[in-house]
Amino acid sequence: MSKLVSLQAAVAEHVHDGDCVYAAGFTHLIPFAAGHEIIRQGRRDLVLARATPDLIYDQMVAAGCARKLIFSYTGNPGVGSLRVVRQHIEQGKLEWEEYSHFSMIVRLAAGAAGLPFLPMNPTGAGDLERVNPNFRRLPNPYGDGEVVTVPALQPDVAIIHAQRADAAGNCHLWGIIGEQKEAAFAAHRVILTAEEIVSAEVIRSDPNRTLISGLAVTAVCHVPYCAHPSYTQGYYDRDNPFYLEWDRLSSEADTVKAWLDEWVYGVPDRDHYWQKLGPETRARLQVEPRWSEPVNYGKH
Amino acid sequence: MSKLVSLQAAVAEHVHDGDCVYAAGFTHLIPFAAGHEIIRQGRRDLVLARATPDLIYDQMVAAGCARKLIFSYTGNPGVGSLRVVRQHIEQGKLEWEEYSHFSMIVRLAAGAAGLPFLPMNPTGAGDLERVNPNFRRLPNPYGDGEVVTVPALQPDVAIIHAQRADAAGNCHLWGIIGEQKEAAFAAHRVILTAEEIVSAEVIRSDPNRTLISGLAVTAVCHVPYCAHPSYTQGYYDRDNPFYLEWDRLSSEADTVKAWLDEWVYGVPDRDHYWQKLGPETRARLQVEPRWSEPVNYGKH
Amino acid sequence: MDYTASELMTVNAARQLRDHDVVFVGVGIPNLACNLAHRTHAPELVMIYESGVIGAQPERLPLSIGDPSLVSGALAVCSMFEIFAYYLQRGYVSVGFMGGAQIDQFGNVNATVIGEYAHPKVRLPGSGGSMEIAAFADRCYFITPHQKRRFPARCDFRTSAGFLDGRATRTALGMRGGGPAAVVTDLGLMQPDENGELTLTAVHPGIDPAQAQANTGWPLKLAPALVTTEPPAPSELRILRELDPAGVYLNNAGG
Amino acid sequence: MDYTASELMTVNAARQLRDHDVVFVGVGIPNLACNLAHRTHAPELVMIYESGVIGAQPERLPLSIGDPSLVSGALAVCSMFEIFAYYLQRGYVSVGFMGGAQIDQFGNVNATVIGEYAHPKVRLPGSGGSMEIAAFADRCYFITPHQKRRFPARCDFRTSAGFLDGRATRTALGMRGGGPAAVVTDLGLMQPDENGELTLTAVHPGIDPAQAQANTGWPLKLAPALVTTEPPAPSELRILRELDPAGVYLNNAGG
Repeated sequence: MSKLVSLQAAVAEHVHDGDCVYAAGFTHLIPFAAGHEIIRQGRRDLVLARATPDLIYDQMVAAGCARKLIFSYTGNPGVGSLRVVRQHIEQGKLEWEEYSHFSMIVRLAAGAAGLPFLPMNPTGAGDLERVNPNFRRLPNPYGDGEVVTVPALQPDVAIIHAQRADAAGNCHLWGIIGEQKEAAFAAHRVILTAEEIVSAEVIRSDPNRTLISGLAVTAVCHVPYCAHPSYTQGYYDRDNPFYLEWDRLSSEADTVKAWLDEWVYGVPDRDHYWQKLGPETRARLQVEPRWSEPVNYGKH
Repeated sequence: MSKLVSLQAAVAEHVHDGDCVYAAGFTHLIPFAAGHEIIRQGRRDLVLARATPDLIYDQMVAAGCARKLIFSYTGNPGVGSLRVVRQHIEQGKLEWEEYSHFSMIVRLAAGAAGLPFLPMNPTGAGDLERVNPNFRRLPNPYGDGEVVTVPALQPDVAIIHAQRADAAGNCHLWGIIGEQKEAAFAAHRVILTAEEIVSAEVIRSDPNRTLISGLAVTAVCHVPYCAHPSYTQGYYDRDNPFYLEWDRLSSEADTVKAWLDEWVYGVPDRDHYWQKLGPETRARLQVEPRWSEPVNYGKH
Repeated sequence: MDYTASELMTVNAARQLRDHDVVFVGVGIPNLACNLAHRTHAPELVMIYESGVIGAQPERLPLSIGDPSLVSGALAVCSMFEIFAYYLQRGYVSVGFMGGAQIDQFGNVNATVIGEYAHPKVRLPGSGGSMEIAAFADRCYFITPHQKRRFPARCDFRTSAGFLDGRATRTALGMRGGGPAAVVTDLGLMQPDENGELTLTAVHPGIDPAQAQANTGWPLKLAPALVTTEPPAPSELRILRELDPAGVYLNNAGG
Repeated sequence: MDYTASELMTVNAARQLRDHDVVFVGVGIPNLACNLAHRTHAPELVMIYESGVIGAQPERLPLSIGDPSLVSGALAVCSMFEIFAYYLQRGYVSVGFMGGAQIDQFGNVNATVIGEYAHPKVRLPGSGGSMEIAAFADRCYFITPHQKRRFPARCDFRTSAGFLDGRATRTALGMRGGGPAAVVTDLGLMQPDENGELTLTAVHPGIDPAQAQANTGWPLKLAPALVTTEPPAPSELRILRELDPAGVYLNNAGG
């Protein structure tokens, strides 16, 4: 059954004011195009959850989409701080709820498994447990000691970008797979964007490569270059100069506004954004192919 | 660092009398060759853990290797009952500890994660909880209801068969992946057998395909056809006639003994076993190739 | 057109399935029933297996739920942990097919032991996936010949939960699954009433309800609106026999 | 041969690593230190990343721990859940490199806030992986310039555990990891004494211990056997500059 729709339609139907949104991807496959579409459609009061808010949430916070942030590391990867998020928190303009990477992802794993919570071993660092009441303790029923628990996180909507998917949402996703699977199964609705829409036969040629099956996917959108300025393994590289440029321009509210006006509000969709980047940038981000050795499934 | 040794040497060094052994694989990739080597080396008092004991544990129980069985489904897949195991239990000659598939695998997942236990949602079927004290209950710290817990299972040694691995134990394993990853990370020692030993470059061409990295592997053994009479996806088919034959011959102790004498004690290793099967059986188990579509990792 | 008891049960099981159902399927009769439904009224039906296979397209009749023919050409293969945690427990499975030696008055199943657990008269294979399937799938079905020994008033051992001691006792535990939906036998259909008790709701053509009552271990109630099932259509039988040309599953007593 | 403060720290950090160490490595200086050790005395050293990459062989200098060059040619890539649960928490990680704005007398780290948590003067990035790395890795190392503001007697916020209020207080909690092993600065090395307190155990050539004491926020004890480190060898510097020819990390103050 085809779930193919435009990204505009998917965001309009499945992302609502006040929703908890999880735009997945650790550095890799960050669905910037979806973040920009949410900004263009003027969503408000969102609870933005991501282990690493990255530039995508810095931009959504700057555009006024967010009421609250749930995170475990709010930095500009390899560059420094996320200035907009940091400033909004320091000025008391943004609620936040904070975890370590592990406890953040364990919340998604609990949500994906349909469990109320999952345990972790104690770390001895008491301060985060002290300031976040979602951390609890349970005794080990089988011996000494305790475990630390965190509650399931089941976002209203997860947004996942993949290299290739069929129209039903069965997707092949490779390279850094971060927390995508846990986010997709934890969420109530899943918007899947893909660099390529392929026939089911391509997916069926390698079923072990399917990270998320269509059973967990609500809408499928064909969005080439969705992840820029982050990257898609094998398709295009990370635009590191932009991460550095954002560090500069995000220090002033008016330069941020000017950037949003030009690159988000000023373009209708990702195709126009990609064209607007210009031939030099597009050429700079190209990567030479490096193919995997195929495997034999056999005609059993 | 190469961990390549013969299967004889790996069993001699890493499988000891009284050990808890987990020979992994749900129907697929069952390491029969390792089970037969353990029989030949005369191990005793083993605690044999497997979700589905299958013929491999029926044979090891018949050979007197086992003190206890930990399982969740003791049947001959697609055929019927496991006669030897069933008889030993009915006659009080074998201890057993019983789970459902899910609770059995959750025990491994807890062991793999280094946790004392993991929770599941209650199923309402109280009798297994009643007869197995390893099932416990914990309150949900975040709301109503309880969870059912099982303790971590960390076998002394796990035995995993894969299609291909490098000499350090980084392995590509595809088709039904059952509980292999959880068993490998849960166990204190891991014996990895493989149909093919390949260069690290083959593994590095597709790092997302690596189910278990060499960090978790103790010994690597090159054992083609290790899984017969079960199968290796893409390499050879399941020998279903043998599963039916075992159902017949396992009804009598002396036919079982005769089979062990001829096919286990009577052969020095898997190569001789495979040759002994004869050209017709070997031809019957061949499969035509069906290759996966490669993926592009890019020269980033 | 003549048909075997297995064919009769398989056709009636297939008719229980709905389009877009996600079925946690075993081999044999349930597998044939799913494939029949898929080729007739449920083209969007999805078959998943406890072995971790999703969307299988086997080129031959699979002989076990771990058959390699289920993997080649499937949409996805995941670990057993994921199939049970992320699909079944999470709530993506609409239908489960249950086996078991005993099914009682409230649809509870025994697949573990006949006799005392610690000293079993007969040691059965055990739960496998059934304990969680019975708890977490939206609807559960049983396909089994109608024999008194298979339908005791109460199971020796409860391997998986039906309605326990009555629908209210299951509801009180709050499992996400809806419990037993129907038992398909060679005599007819048993379905739970408002109290969760299995009652006879349909008989197959030419079957006397008394025959079903005589072969059930509890006083089997007849549903007020007891119906007679449609006989298997030639088209249904033709597809079934294409699926199992050797009659591996269709030419025996089934179950 | 001249060298920068970053080169001096990187060389001394590399010397802390042992062959066969499995290192949970960040980008920048720690990544360079690992690669230097790998090319000199630790050929079997394995680098893993919180992004889930194991055994990376990057063809360029990675700019983040999620850099695609870490993936192409790696031995394995797994999910973040697996890298933290099956590798770190399970106990496969021997070495972790820690960052952080503040490191206190007992090696506790603050990477969260300066000032009050609810109303921070400075909001820092937060834990990331460090809370669990500090708890579960066998040994932890820090590389940071020796400045008083970075070494307070007590952190404003304990993002990750060193020896807490003394070695006994960490031991009592029974975490599997051994805690801080050394802090490598541009002046020398600080290592925990039997009580878990960071003391000066080595100075770099030409450094007066008093200079380290003056730049530390607690009364810094000098180890009885205070040594002077070997200056970076030309071979070490040559390899380092091959790894970072543009001096992205080596030509600044580091940390």
